[in-house]
Amino acid sequence: MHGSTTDTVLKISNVTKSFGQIAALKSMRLDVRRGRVHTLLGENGAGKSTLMKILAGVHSATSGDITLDNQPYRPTNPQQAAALGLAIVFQELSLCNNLTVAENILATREPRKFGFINDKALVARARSIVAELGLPIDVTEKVGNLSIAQRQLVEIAKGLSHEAKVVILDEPTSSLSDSEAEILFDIIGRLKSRGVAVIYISHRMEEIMRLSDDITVIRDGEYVSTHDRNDVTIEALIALMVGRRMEEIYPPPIHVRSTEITSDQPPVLAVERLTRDEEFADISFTVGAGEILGFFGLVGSGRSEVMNALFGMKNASGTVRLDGKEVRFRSPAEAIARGIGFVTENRKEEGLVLGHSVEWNISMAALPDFTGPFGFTRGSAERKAAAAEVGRLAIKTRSLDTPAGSLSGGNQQKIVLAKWLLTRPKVLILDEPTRGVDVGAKFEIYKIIRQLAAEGTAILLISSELPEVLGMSDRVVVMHEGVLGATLAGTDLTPETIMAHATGFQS
Amino acid sequence: EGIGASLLTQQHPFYIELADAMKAEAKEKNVALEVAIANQDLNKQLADVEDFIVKGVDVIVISPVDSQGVRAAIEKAEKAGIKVITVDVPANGATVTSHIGTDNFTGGVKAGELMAKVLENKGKVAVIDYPTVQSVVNRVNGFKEAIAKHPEMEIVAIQTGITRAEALAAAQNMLQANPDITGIFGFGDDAALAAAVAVKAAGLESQVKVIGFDGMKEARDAVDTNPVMVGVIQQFPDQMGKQAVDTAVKVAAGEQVPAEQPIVPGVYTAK
Amino acid sequence: MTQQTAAQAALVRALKQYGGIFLSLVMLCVIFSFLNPRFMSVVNFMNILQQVAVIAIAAFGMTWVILLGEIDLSVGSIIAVAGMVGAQCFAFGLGFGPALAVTIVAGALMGMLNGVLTAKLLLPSFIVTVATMGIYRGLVSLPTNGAPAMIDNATWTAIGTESFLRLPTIIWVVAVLFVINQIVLSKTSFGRRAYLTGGNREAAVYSGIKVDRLKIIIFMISGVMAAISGVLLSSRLFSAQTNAGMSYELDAIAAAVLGGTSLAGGVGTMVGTLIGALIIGVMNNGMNMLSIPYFYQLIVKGLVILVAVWLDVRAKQAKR
Amino acid sequence: MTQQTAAQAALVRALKQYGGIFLSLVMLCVIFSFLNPRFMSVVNFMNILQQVAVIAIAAFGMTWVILLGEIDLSVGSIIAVAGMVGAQCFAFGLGFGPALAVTIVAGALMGMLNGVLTAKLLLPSFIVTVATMGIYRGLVSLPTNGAPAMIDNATWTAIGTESFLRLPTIIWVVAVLFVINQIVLSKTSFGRRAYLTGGNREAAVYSGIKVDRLKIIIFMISGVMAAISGVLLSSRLFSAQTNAGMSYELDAIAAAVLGGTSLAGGVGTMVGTLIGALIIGVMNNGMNMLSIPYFYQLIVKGLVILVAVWLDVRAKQAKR
Ligand SMILES: Nc1ncnc2c1ncn2[C@@H]1O[C@H](COP(=O)(O)OP(=O)(O)OP(=O)(O)O)[C@@H](O)[C@H]1O
Ligand SMILES: Nc1ncnc2c1ncn2[C@@H]1O[C@H](COP(=O)(O)OP(=O)(O)OP(=O)(O)O)[C@@H](O)[C@H]1O
Ligand SMILES: [Mg+2]
Ligand SMILES: [Mg+2]
Repeated sequence: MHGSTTDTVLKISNVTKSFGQIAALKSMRLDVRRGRVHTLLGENGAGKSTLMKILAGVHSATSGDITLDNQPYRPTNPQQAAALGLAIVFQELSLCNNLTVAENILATREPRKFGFINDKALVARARSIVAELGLPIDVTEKVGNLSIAQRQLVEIAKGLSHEAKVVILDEPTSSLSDSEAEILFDIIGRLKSRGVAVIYISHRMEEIMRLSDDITVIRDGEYVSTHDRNDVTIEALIALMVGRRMEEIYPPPIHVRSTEITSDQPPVLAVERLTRDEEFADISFTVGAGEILGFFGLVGSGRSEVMNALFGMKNASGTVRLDGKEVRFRSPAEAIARGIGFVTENRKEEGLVLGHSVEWNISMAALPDFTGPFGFTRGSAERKAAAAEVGRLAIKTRSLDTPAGSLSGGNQQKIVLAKWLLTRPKVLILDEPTRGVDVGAKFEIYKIIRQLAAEGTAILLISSELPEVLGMSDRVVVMHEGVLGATLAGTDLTPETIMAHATGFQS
Repeated sequence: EGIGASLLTQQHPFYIELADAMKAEAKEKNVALEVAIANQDLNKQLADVEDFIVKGVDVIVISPVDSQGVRAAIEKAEKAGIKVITVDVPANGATVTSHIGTDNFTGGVKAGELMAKVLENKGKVAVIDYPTVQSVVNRVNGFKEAIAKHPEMEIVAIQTGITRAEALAAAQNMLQANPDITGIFGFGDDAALAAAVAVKAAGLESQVKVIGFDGMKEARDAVDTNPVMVGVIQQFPDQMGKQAVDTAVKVAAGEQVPAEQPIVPGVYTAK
Repeated sequence: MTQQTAAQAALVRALKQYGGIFLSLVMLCVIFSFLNPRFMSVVNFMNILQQVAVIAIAAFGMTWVILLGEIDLSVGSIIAVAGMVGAQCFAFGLGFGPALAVTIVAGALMGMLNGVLTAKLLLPSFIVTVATMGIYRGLVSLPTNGAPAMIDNATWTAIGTESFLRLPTIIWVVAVLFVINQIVLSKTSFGRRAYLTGGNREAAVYSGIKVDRLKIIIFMISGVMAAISGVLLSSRLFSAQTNAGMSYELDAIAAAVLGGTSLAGGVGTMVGTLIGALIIGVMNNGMNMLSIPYFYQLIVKGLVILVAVWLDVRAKQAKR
Repeated sequence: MTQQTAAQAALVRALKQYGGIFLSLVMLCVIFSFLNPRFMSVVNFMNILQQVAVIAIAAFGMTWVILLGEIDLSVGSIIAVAGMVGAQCFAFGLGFGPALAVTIVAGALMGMLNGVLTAKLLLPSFIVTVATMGIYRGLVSLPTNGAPAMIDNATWTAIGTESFLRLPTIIWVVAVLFVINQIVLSKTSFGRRAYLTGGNREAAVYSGIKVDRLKIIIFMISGVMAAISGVLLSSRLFSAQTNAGMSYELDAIAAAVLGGTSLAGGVGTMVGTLIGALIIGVMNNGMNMLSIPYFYQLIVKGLVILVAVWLDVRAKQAKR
């Protein structure tokens, strides 16, 4: 170990936590020091969020000791944790859609006059919090009307809205694009300089190396090791985390059928002047068999809306051609029947039925394929197919009958992917497919995407991570405020040109 | 402006016959008659009467949901200067201009006497009742009093069976629990008809006799054709309805009417 | 912003929020006064308000419960128990004050039982309150073996029959309870917590709200409101009926939902609920005034509920 | 795996899944046979099965609806309408077959109305079916102006009174409907879609499930089951009563929830519902056999529901 113990503010030793028979944490320890950013690194399901929820008073540890400023620390509810000097930005969105941003940020701490809530002061206080953090949000808007990224910002404002000795950020950037992430990094810098200890959780290696002072690696609920940022490399950390060495972050393109993909072949999907009022306008692009077409844009640039329209969830004007024939889908069922797959961006809301089994979730979109005469399901075929997908994507689950909701985030994401792979789509839309996924699993997902492309699937890859878009795409469509900025390919594919189009400085 | 009538329910043949008789008589006498149905809810009855008052009817005829609770409605009407006549169920704690109704207690006694007669003064009897309705309580009390006069007779079970389906289940279960029952008294036609079905289903037609109360057509037909149904106490809603309207017309014209107009029930047995 | 424009803005907002439902109410009134001139009279409106009081007050309590995403089907039975408890208190020789207190405590206890079973044993409130609906309905019949009980306390019965400052006392009670519920819901931290918890239970827990306690208190509010309804009902009827309030829970739920309270939780206001209750009251009264036969009334009432909720849902969709 | 161990494994799984509720049923039976030796007899079990048939069949339909996260409160009224439609068909001179067909189509149509209003107009099913509960209850009274209607078709009444292969016909009907519902729910992709949609509607839409159509069909299933219940009830009573089936929807819901169907949707089985219905039937029958007064029966019934649901919730928590 290194550093003096005197500036340790939070000390965790030998903490264990079980949910029924599942041991989420076994012998966890952590020393968090004042004025430093301490990153917690581990695969999906390693137990990071569980540890943080214990600190926040949401869960209580099964055994072990925690001290805060050398005092025993065992909060029984979040309010107590906050009072003791802990602030947390939760990984899973913990906001109320039916209330405004201000009401959410100051929930249970509303300013009062004669015992009654003072709404003017409430808005003013929330405005000042948001302004101080430098976040671009209107506090009188209802949270339900915000995009996921904006909600993430509200979450940050809510977590950081009161004085704290220790601030926990559990994957705060997983749905932010770079420019919003920069705002957050600024905030973290200011917290550090005020002597606040920050516990940071992320799966984005670049930002971890940039922000952290200390890095603790955990694996399967167990402590592995702690390092000073200056003493380690990304490669070494990844090796510690996944238990093996990884040479590359992006797998190379597989050119199995490269001879067949030529520019004079008709594209699989051709979209022309797709328009929907107040959301996007005049979107045109094409994608060929075996091509990966990246979609980049800042948060709220309308990429998800375009994909929803393509998939038959929403009406839009314009023409869509599939294999040269004009199509107009009135429902996802029609889109799926014609060979379109859609890995949606919010796996909890649109992707999974959390209470049902892994098997049922995987077979969900391909159900017609597993339906025999008289509508009976073909159980054994279904089970075999689901088992094959679990094996292929290395989904960590105890059995096929485990409820999807009890898997870790990354593994849940893989289930959503598996669900669409089973439909054998001609065109697969991937909306932020690696959101919240650890590096090891990301690599697996990238490999699968490459494999699919090699087999001739046309792929639309939406991502807010610039390296991901650059690393994976053949061409990139850049969107800005609902319109198409540019379609870039070859030597034009540089971070600078993409960002320039995305921010609208060049059009 | 005519007569307003607030009736207990519209889902029972007795009240349907009552309402029909009232309407027929009103047509005969050429007076306006409006009927509101309380659906066994006293609060709705009160609201119905309040609405009659706003409409400004001359006389209100009530068949009370409850003898005591109807007082509020009667007092409201009288405050507004409208005379009230009750039919079927009397009112307690408030005086009305006239009451026209069956003597339920006497009817119950008659049912008990008939039961004793067909069972030759001995045996075990069951009762299907509806304890929240005062007129039914009176019937059952009359029945009990008559049975008590016979030392070799005993009431072994009393169960509630408000609807026909409930009465059927109650009768089945009582027969199952007490297979030596020889007689069943149903507080109304529905209860008795359901009991007769239960007796048949249990294969006890030769052992168990059923007596009902109300005496609507369906029950009288059953008495004529089904040997299990030995008799039914017959009320006369047609007379009641006619008399109620006649009385209301007289009251509206300022004539004197008797405060009590009892209608004695009959005993209907197979022809 | 001048004061006038602020008021105008508030009006516009209110119209937007309650537009659909308010429209339904106005339309009903217009239709009825067209069909029967006696409908539009002060006396009749007093009638309507008094007739709707019992439902409206129960619906205030129900609004809290639905706001949390729960439901309370035992309300009708609590109404009956409250009347019976009052009657028994007087039979026992208690005075008006103590009897009222005992009745309200009884309502709170019945609500508490619902709340504890829901919050602590994690049983769904629908099934808990279906069960307690039966239990409370059974309890009400025990003292008198099913017979109604007379209430011979002049103060108690005066609530339902007398006036105060030329307005029937019942209307005062409704007004006061409406104002209290409205203020607590919209202006206090307690009300805000109810919205938060109903909107996202998990988020509420993460925000440090003691959700269990909140739930229990809210079921107690519903119990107390139902008990007050029971007091009014029994005072109007001079007696406690064992079948009093039967199926009033459905009317209370209908009033709340008509008023825009979402059964999914997190959305609703007392103003909306009051309008919803008035729609039900106006409908019942208006159809009586037109001498529409009972069965047709059932049908029309169902249709009006459907149309009103549909107008409201449509208005809300259009707003977005 | 040999066949025997497979059967054993199935038994263990079933015990785990239905342990809590099955235990409640067995306990009730033991207690009642202890208190009244006549309870434990073949004749009495036939009685119970016949008495519970109407509730059980309606509860099968209700299970589908609740599985989707919806509710159908109009079931009791549909039961009444079905009987009346049958009676009117015979009054019209139709034979048994056509009358039965018309009745079942009527049930399907009433269910379809519920489904369309819920799925297409996006109204909450609770309020839709509260409204149609009133509407259908009003409709049932129109032909006879509230009076019961005699049914004078020998085949129709035979269903409720005759036996087939030494078992009462009613029991056959329940058994056949149970098997059909159970198979469709657990073995077909229609059933799977219901589970998935109930678990997460949004995810179901994105996965290509036509949720609206599914919802309408499921409300139609509920309507048809209720109509068959109505046929049985009217055949047992030789007549169509206008107040038939009143509040049976609550018993049907209680049966489904007792049987482990979650009101939140996505969870439930027909086996559970059947056990739930049997608990209700055994309870009613046993208490009648013991001559427990009506009001106490209400109380005991409520308590048993609470205890059974609690045992079930506890058993499921322990399993995790
Ligand atoms: N409430 C719960 N009930 C049961 N198991 C749980 C619960 N919460 C978490 N787990 C389990 O505990 C383990 C650790 O989960 P945790 O959410 O802490 O992982 P994580 O490291 O945050 O992963 P990710 O990077 O995907 O967010 C997982 O196996 C998860 O399935
Ligand atoms: N549920 C919603 N309700 C209302 N507006 C929404 C909703 N979801 C998104 N929007 C709005 O639609 C616009 C486009 O959002 P969209 O999600 O398509 O953007 P995006 O480019 O995919 O960005 P990201 O998904 O990273 O937030 C944004 O202005 C956003 O605020
Ligand atoms: Mg996590
Ligand atoms: Mg998006």
